Amino acid sequence: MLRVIGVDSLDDLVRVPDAVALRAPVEVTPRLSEIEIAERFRRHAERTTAGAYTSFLGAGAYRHYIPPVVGAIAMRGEFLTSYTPYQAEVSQGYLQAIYEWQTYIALLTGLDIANASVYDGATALAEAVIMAVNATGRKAVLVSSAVHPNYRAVLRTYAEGLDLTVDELPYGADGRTDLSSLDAALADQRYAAVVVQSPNFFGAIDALPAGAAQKIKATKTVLIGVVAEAMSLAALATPASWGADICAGEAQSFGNAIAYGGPHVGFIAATTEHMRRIPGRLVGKSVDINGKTAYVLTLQAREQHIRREKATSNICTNQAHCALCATVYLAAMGKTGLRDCAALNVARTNELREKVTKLDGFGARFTGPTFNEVVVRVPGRAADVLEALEQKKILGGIDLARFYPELEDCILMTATELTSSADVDRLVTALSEIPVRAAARV
Amino acid sequence: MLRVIGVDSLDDLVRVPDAVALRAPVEVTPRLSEIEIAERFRRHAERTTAGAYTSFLGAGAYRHYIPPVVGAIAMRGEFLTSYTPYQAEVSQGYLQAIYEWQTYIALLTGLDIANASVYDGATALAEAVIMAVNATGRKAVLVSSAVHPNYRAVLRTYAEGLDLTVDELPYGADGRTDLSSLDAALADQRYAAVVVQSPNFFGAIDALPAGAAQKIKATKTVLIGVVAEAMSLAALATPASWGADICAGEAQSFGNAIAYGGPHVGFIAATTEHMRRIPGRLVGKSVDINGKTAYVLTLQAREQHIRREKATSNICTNQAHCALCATVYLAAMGKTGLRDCAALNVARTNELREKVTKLDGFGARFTGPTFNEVVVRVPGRAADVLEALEQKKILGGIDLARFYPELEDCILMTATELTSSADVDRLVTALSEIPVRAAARV
Amino acid sequence: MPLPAFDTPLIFETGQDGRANCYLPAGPALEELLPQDALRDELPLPDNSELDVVRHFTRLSQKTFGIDTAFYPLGSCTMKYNPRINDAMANLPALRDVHPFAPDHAAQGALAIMWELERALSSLFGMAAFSLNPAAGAHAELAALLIAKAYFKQKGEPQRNVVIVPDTAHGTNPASAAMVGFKVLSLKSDAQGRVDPEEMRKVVGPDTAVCMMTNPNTLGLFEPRIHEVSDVVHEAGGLMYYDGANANALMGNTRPGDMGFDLMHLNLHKTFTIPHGGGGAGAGPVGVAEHLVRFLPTPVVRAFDADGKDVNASGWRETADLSFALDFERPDSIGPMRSFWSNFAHMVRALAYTYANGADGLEQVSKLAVLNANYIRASIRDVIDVPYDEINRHEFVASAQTLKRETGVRALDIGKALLDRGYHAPTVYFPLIVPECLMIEPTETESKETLDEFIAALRDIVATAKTDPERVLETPINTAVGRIDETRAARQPDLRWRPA
Amino acid sequence: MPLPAFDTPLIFETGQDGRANCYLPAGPALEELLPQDALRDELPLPDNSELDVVRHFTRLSQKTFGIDTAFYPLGSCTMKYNPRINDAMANLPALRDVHPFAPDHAAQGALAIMWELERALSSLFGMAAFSLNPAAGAHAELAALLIAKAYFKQKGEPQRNVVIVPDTAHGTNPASAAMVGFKVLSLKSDAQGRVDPEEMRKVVGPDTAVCMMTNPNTLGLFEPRIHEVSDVVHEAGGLMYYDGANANALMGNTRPGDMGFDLMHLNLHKTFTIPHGGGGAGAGPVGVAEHLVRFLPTPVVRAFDADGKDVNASGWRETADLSFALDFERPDSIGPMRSFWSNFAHMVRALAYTYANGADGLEQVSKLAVLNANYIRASIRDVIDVPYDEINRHEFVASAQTLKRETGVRALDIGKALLDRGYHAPTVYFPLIVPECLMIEPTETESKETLDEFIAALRDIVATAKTDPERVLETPINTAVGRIDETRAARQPDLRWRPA
Ligand SMILES: Cc1ncc(COP(=O)(O)O)c(C=O)c1O
Ligand SMILES: Cc1ncc(COP(=O)(O)O)c(C=O)c1O
Repeated sequence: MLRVIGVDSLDDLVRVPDAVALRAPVEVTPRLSEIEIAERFRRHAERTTAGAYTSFLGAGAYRHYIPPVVGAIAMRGEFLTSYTPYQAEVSQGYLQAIYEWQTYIALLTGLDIANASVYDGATALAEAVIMAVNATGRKAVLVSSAVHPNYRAVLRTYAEGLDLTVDELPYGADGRTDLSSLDAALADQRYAAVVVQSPNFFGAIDALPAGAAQKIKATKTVLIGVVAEAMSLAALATPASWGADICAGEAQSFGNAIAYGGPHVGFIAATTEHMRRIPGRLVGKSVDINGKTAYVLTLQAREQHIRREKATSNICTNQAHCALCATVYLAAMGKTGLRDCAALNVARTNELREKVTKLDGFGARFTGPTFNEVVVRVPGRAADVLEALEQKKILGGIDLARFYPELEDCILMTATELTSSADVDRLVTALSEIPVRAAARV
Repeated sequence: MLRVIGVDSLDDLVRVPDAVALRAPVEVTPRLSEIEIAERFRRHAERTTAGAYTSFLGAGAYRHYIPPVVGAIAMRGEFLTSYTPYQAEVSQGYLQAIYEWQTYIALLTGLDIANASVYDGATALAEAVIMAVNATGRKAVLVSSAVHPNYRAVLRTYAEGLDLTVDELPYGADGRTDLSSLDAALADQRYAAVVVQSPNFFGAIDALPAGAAQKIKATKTVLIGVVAEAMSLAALATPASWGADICAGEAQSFGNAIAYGGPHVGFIAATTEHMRRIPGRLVGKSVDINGKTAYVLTLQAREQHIRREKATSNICTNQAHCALCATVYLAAMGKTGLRDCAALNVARTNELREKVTKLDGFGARFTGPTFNEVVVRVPGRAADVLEALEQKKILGGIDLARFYPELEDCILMTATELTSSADVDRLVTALSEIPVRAAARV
Repeated sequence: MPLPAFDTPLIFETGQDGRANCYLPAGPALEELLPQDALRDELPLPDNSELDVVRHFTRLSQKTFGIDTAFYPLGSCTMKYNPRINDAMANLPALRDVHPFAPDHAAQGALAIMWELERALSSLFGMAAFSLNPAAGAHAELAALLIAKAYFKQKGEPQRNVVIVPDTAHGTNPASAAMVGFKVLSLKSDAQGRVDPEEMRKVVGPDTAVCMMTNPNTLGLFEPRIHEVSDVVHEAGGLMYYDGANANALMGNTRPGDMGFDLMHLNLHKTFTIPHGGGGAGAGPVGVAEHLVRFLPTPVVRAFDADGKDVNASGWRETADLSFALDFERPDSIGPMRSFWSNFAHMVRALAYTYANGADGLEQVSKLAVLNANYIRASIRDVIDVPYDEINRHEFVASAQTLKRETGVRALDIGKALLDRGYHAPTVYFPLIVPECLMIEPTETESKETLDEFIAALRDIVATAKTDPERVLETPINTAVGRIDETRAARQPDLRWRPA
Repeated sequence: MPLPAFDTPLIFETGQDGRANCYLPAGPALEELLPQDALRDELPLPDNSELDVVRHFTRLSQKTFGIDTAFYPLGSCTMKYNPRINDAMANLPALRDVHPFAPDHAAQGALAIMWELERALSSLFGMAAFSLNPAAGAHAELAALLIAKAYFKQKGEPQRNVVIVPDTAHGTNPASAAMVGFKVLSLKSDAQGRVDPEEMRKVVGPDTAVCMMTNPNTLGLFEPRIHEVSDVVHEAGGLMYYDGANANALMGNTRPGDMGFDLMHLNLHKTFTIPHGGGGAGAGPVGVAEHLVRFLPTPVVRAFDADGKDVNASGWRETADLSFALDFERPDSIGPMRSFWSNFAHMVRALAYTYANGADGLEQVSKLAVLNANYIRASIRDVIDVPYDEINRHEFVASAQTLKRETGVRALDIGKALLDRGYHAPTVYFPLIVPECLMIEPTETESKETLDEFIAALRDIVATAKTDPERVLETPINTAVGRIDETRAARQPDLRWRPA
């Protein structure tokens, strides 16, 4: 091969000027065989508690049952090792799967269209806000403080780049967004969008009342609904039904592993009006030269490779394979499986709430129905209670002081269809055994 | 559908005479959802020690590294859910894979041809003996007592059906077959076959010396070589090279899980002379009507579906998918990987032998080189030593008293490329800590 | 994307030195470890990069038809859907990696699985006990006939050496009989495709060892007088053997035990959704009535409750509080049939399937399998011969006899034309008594839409045969290769690649 | 076997009530659990049996081209083999199931993996530190530009708002700049396809924020004067950003840090063998020089030795005796870029790949990638334009300009003709500065045989174009569909199925 190229050695091919030669030797890992690699990761894996502890963690990353059929299909090499389907003639399979994903998201959210995915729920929100900014020309956004704190933090990161102002709406005693200041906030039409999440970070169903949505629309403000727990879409009134123009969400719950936070899969659904402002890939249905149904990437004039600095977003690689896993999951579960699953989530969470709040000193922090999460008020600091639970191999939930200093006696607990009654009972027993002193330290 | 058929109800379709109605209600397991099924098997899995204990078990079922690529390919649905490739036009892929398997086995054993698989090593031996019986018309067989005891037991089961006599050759101090009585045994030409295994059950390399093979051939007796550890074929002189006419073996070591004993995969290789006596499927290469290379099941006149009671065997369903796993494994490992693997097996076993036999009271029961197994003489009863090791989470090997009463102070220990020096050291430490009393009880 | 039709060179024709994959840590060379004369000279195998291996087999898979690809109505083979949960359970590391020589107390979970399955099968099919030992249906037939032989020997009737099989029987039945030295007597079916008890009475006698039957028989027809046949055989001193390949037709409806069978096998891979894997591995539990239990192959799984009480005779029950042992000490046993205890990974799959269905579910499985088969029969009987045009069970046979006479298109050709339209062919030319036979078994896992499309395809092929037979005869053309020269394959056998 | 060309109806067009699969235990109905007005009216989704789901997606997969199918020389995308060990490690339950909100001490193994990878990347690319936070290359560009913005703001130079990109730059570079409110200045490449330091000097100034480049550039050419360019930008007070999409060309050979870059991203999914999955998920670690570390996104993984000493600045080391924590308290940080910490499963894959290679292996990877690309260039330059016909790196661009003029066959058509022969097409029409451009990147995992076959195919297509251009223009015909009406797709957007 070197002869054909006309050089004498491999090194001749990669010679670089002295000025840019390696300044220090590269020090990475040792070179290992597969057996040794497997052994190393086995040791890494031993240093986590996953599987060994009972977990009530949720808050944007949910433990749901994934039927083995999802992996069996999604890990097929053709899907796994393809890339963005630029060459549609040899990518009809993946393109159709994405078209199906777009349809599932549209049907689940009740909105007209959906894109081929964005990175995750938080960036979906940020991109949705950019859509609203582009639609309205306004440079501020009003966000419920019951939107996932991580999503709000990411929005602030993006806002820094875009010079956006991010204001917040407080939450109320029912754990829902407190809308009492909404009228005033909308008055001067400075907000590009109002953002609420349902179920919100506290698990509360926070669909906007019809009146509020009307007011928002009346001021030509975009209403963005956030969904961090996509499973809820199988049960709850759709974001479209309560007025959302755009729905920004996270679909990890549909057949994707938690995997310490990623890859997960964000989605953006919207009314047709926003079609040309949507970020990322869109698959459309068309025909080939023989009139046969064919799928193809479309409306590419929105995208960076065509429009460069004028694109709706810089996104290129998205989360296609996670969306594929979700599509296979949705197909396998079907409407019956999804509704049953959603119902089980509510039922198990109700059971958790009932049993835990019966304990002395424990209570539900907020009134009102929730989906699969509940904020539990504990005697003393949440952090202490959680620590005591860990001694008993239970990850009891999330210390809300981390995000809401005023809720330092509150734990966000999650139950899904994988939470058994036995799990709940273990939690209850463990909580009842926590020495009162430790729990009531403050 | 019922209307088209012309009946009123499903029950009408399956009505049976009262005389054969269910006599008692069917009582099987309860009906469970997938989540519950997974939970049940998780609990079953907790009741084994696999993964938790260090194991030196072998004796016909070997723990070898299986590169993940094997499963990724072999579990593809097209392979997994196809059946015997009767319709060759839509089975070219699987047929080619079997042709490749036949070639791998031929190349590894040094023989001319190989079949598409039989159930396992033991039945391979039984079928090979049937071949020899059919070839010679003789109704007795002479088997080394160092052939795997389970294989000999299965041969006796089959022999009962075929009215065959099974005689045995003893083993010698070097752990190899003692051939001193061979001449006498061959004298009256009553044996259809002589059967030896290499490496034999004691791990010893038991290739027949050239002189013995010549004598066997001189009496028109078939020489059957058994291989229970296919990995050895990558290293040792081939059965063909030491004179075997037929090689009957077990290929679990090539990319198949141990799985509590099955499915594994037997093979039969032979000289061309025995081609029409070989049991089971054979794939041949041919051409299609356009002259294009094509593969097809062939020489079916040997088989039960054509020849019925005159078939060479009753086998129908074989172990195709295990053979496929083996083929993918062999392709991925290549000659380099296989030779390296075989070398590591020998090296780790040598290390084991050296370290263990240095311990006071321990020794190698047999002289002579072994592949990946060694018979260790222990102070006292093997059973007691093994029990003491189990307390320390070590499965130390096989108590030979189970098969050879005279070897009740002997353990058959196995080391493979997955046995680390640390594993060996744990074993040595554990052995050295066994209270002398317990170990020396007898 | 390389179409399935693209050629794929043999793995031996690709690869190159220096393409070894790095799976193993470095170690010493063989030559340093073993004497030279113990070693082989060379190992003439290719080194291929993992990428090339993946591509090679991915392409081969795409040239392979499975249930996952499309409808697979291969009669007698029960090509139903294989739920993926089965594989996931079989691959749990703590089940997948148990060693057969692990002491019983280190393998309790594996034994529990075997025991639960065995108990469930015994109840479902009305047997006293099953052995999970045999590796496939034919292997189980052999085991059963060895049991019969041992039984008669012990009974002092070693002269019983005739196996009676109906002329519809599968080839493994006579072949298995031959392997235990039994003679085969083939019994002609009556005009209704059934075994007539009166005919049976004529052939049984003091040499009768075993009568091997299946019900529904291989024509898919229920044998309504099976109990009379059993009585005849039993009266003559013989044993009744049930070939369980058709068990998908009658679960929860009637049981071999209730029909008078003494011995039976199951093709677990058929009825219990174990992937057929291109022709195996299968699994063939052998079941026996009470008087034959002691002859079962070794080992047998035995269960004990917390008090150490033997609970083997109990029905299925929860196993968390039971303990288990492998029993090898069975003096009357015919001995082991194979290297180890069972095709265990498949026992996991079969038990997972049992869990997924329960008694009601399994009953429903059989009903729907029967429904689907009858629906196809009723939908094609006006265009193709259906020699036994009555309510069938889970499968039925059509015949291309008239069509062949009229058009020259044979059963084989219809099969090939179906391949061309994306379906697998039915089983052709079996059972042997129906000329130009097409044996169609849809299974219960197919939807009505799939059946309707298949029916339309079949009708269209028949219609084409009548108007333009050549177009059928030249199929398949949409497949990786066209019809293959089988004579050449058999006359000039090329069974392996050889280095140049 | 249904050919890839067979139609596959939408999943919404199949299915039927009563086909639900049984994954979940029974439970109460939603209506009993939540107030009616909180619930949706209906859920208009199909219920399909698992068999029908499997068949549907199996067919779709067979109509999808991946690296596993065949050669995929898609320039700039580094479509190399994805070792299966990577996936196996990522799927270890105790890694796959760790919750991002698990307390640090419950996630030490996961943190160790992230830390080891981050240290390895920093050394390999000469950066002080990486953040594994961003989800893809473009996301990392955004993070880096936010870092630059924060840096200049803190430095009191908020007026710096111009990003300079060469005209060969990838579209994400300017698009990312726009997302932080920066203006884009496109710099013309010189006749050798390089960035000329003198030209750079002319455009830098007090408004220069960042210069975004890649080396080798998107023409596959090494920028030999990159250090001079860096000096110019630095002197003007700007920062140098390295687009790591081409990192496969230079591992162990030179480092962005050594070339003077202050910021960079990696497309981990390209260089580090993470399956591209049909367009993601990817992973885009963002690396920075020392003076920018404090701006990195949150959280950052920190490591401590047994004595509690901070060992973050150390090179890669064994982690068994280290402990780890996620650090969110970083006042200068630009904040988080995404919901959680990283695309962690991909970090497992990337670390597995690093283990599999080590420093020497990675150096060899890049050398072989360069060798393969040059081999193709040298083997086709006599039949097709190679605008920059000199030693290239891991990829190069050819051009169909002459061919188009002579025959009417464009780059696009060559791509389609390659599809027809079982190859993926190269990247076409990027970079923008080369007309009728074909950007070819073979990667190091392809064998010489594969390259030779591809070269022969390409040469044959060019030859056909010259003799019979129509035959090229009418390709592809061997694919599931022919060329697609893209105008119709864009003019009458149909982005979803709708219930009838
Ligand atoms: C009726 C019948 N009996 C016996 C067998 C033999 O079973 P196996 O292939 O599992 O050995 C088969 C199937 O192939 C069959 O269809
Ligand atoms: C040169 C170059 N820069 C940036 C990107 C963007 O990376 P990503 O697709 O991971 O967002 C790509 C790839 O797609 C690229 O080729």
